[in-house]
Amino acid sequence: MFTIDTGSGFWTPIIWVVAIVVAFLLMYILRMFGNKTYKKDTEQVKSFLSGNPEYPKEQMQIKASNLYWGFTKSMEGFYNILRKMHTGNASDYVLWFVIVLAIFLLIEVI
Amino acid sequence: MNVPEYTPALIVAVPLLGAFLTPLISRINDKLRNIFVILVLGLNSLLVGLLAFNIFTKSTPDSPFIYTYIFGAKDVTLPVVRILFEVDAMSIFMAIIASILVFVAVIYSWSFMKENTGLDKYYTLLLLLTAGMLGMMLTGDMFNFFVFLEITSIASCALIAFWTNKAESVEAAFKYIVISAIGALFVLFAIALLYGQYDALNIAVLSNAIQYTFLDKIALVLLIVALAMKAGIVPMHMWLPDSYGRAPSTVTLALVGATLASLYGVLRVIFTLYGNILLEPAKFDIPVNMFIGWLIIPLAVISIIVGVIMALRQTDFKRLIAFAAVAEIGYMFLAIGTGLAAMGTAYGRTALEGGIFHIINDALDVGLLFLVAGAIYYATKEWSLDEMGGLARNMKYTTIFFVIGILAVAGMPPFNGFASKLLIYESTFQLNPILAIVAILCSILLLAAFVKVFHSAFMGPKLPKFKDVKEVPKSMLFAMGILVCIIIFFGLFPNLVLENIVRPVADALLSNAQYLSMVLGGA
Amino acid sequence: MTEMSKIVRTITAIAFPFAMIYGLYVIAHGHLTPGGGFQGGAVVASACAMILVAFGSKWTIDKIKEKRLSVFESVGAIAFIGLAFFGLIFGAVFFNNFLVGNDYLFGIIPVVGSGLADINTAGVIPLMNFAVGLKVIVGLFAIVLVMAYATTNYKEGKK
Amino acid sequence: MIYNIPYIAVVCLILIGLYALVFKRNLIKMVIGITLIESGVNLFLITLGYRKGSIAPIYTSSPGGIMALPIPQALTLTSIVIGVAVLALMLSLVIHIYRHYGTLDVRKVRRLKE
Repeated sequence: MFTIDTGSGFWTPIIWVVAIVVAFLLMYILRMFGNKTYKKDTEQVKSFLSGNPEYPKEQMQIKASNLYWGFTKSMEGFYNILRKMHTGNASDYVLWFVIVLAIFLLIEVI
Repeated sequence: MNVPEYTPALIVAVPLLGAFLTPLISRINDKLRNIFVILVLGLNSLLVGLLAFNIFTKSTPDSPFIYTYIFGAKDVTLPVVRILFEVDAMSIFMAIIASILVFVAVIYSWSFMKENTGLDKYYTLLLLLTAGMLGMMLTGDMFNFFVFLEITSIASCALIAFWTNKAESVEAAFKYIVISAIGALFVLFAIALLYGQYDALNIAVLSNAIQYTFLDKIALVLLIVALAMKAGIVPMHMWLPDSYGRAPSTVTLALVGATLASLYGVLRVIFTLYGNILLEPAKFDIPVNMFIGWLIIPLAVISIIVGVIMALRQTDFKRLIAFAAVAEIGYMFLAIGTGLAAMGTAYGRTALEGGIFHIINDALDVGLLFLVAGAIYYATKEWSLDEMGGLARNMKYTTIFFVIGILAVAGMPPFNGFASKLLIYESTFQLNPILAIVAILCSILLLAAFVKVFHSAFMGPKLPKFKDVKEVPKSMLFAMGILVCIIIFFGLFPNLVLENIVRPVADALLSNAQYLSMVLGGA
Repeated sequence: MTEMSKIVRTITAIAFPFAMIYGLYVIAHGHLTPGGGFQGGAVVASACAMILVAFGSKWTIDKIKEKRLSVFESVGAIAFIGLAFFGLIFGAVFFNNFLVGNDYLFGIIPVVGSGLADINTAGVIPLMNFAVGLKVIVGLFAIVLVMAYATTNYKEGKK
Repeated sequence: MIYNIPYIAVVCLILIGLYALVFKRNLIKMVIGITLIESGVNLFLITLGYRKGSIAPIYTSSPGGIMALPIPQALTLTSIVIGVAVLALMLSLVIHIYRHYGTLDVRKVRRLKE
């Protein structure tokens, strides 16, 4: 009922569910050992920025465009090809269809 | 349990009747109209469910059950020239997906579309779209397939342009109609090529007669490429992010169904229409199935890679999900191609099962993500991820649904996406290890793309401009909840689904001789 | 669109009834001769479009409301689907031609062989032609009307 | 040879339509291109149903002799009806695009890219 047999392996979600429940229990237990001296609404809660002033909250949020900056920068060449491909021009969409059709026809007929 | 023999006809006719009654009921009362549409689609889902139950219980691995319904005649002589529906496990499996998606979409639209005008047309088009999709899936006639394909694309195009006051929506709709008109015309051209040779339009009759001549090869290529374009495979996928990204979320959900209907067309063409050729390669000197399979696999791999890589750098919420959907479609095509290239082996069959299982998983997961995107738009009126932040503090349930959705779509255990992707990984590894490695790597990158969404939309400090954002209304939460329940069920009991639904579907696809004898001989 | 010259308007007023009658004839004889609901409907709709061009969109929109047209469109479509459902109810098969064989409405079975046509034949097919004809007339006219409306609005907005 | 001319016309129409779609910049011309492809396919269907020396398939008061196949004609008719719907939809979208963008140049109607 639970296990699927893939021919070369198997997969049982129940093991994972048990593992996740155990992980959550562990997390809860660790949380119980938390620092008792923590108090809300005091100096403790404020973030420490080496004495620099804290920016307003809107500027603290990392924007989505900056999030994988390193990855996109290192793959720039690949992304440039893709950017040239996605022109947004309806004619090009049709052109791609014609190209794929032509390639398929050539391969298939030969 | 038996259902009346006219159930397949009702499945298409009930939404059609509902579609034309909607404008009239809309004149009485708006709420009445919403209830009416939900009732119509509920009845339809019930009919689909009953028929599915009937077919799945009657099918055995050796002889899949096929339901044939002939329009307009009491005696069933001469099925060759009749319009008929041929419903096997594959058709009804896709019909289940389509009816779940549309039913959820219509519940969701109760609140989501409330502020729009012209809702009678919206509901009419949505019901027409349903009728078109279901017709594509159930029909047994190639020309009818074309007609329903066009109905689907016209209705969905009009729905994409539903927000006509937004320039991008109209632009996306124009691109979509250009692409679908071309695709459908080439499908018609291929059908005409087949008709000219064999003087028949019925899928079973054609499949029985097909010789794989020169013209048949051209028709096969035209059908596969045109339908693959409508299914959104790279490099013919560019319309998909445009139209998915700019349509209302409910429409996107229905569009997922329409895209999968085109995928169904590819499966039907390969495994039934050309089944005599491709399923029994021993008849030919060259292995034709390997040929077609290895034509499809590179496109599928490119789809996966491009879809995932493009998803990583998107900043528009729905475009990101749309590129993820392109990648998911790539996985399905990868499974189909592997199943075709390795026809007759055990892992080829496993790949096909994985692909079929992935169709329903993808529809549910991607659909759920689009609904979450719609919920965020409803609450904040914002598409761009750059503008969002800290929404988890205001929208608890939506966040939970989103987390479940991204884990499922990226194939994290123990959700349903993993079960089907595991089947695909293991079978493609036996065909060629590189394919499996690419598939797994891209799955990880997909998770990374969604982690970015999760971080920038839900995490972070509470932004002052979203101070008054509230949780979305109950009907929208309920609609998302339905999908989440099905996802969790499929994730926890994958074998139940695999044994009872996916295996009969694979049997139905692979046993072409049974299909022919049931349709031609039994009638 | 503004209205055209007086000559055009007069000729349109004369030609309109003929085009209309011809279209309705094509619809009514759809089961006997080439033609049918769509073709006849297209003829009538083009006659209506001629009115729109000659008399200007403003005049036409004042006379005919697009909302009323959409009701007729629904009625045509419902009649078509409804006839199909009647086939299910009376003849046990969807789209069954349940009227053939009775003696009153379009029920006569013609003699086999080539001969003069009898209009009182073919069962539900003429009824379906009427339904489709209604839907096509109203649908096509509504499309043209909406397009004319959209272009007028644009010009007014620009001024 | 003379009976192959319609097929050559079909191929020509489809190629001209594709040419218009790919290389013409005006949206209306693209719509015309789609219509040309559609005409090509319709012509192909009609040609398939023709037999040498056949008459129109109208049964009443026919002079006798062989008739052309009626099924491709019915298919063509359906295809034309669908074509009208697609054409109307495309043209109304073009009107809307012109309203929003103020141009019909396909290279400028691309706010959605990448």
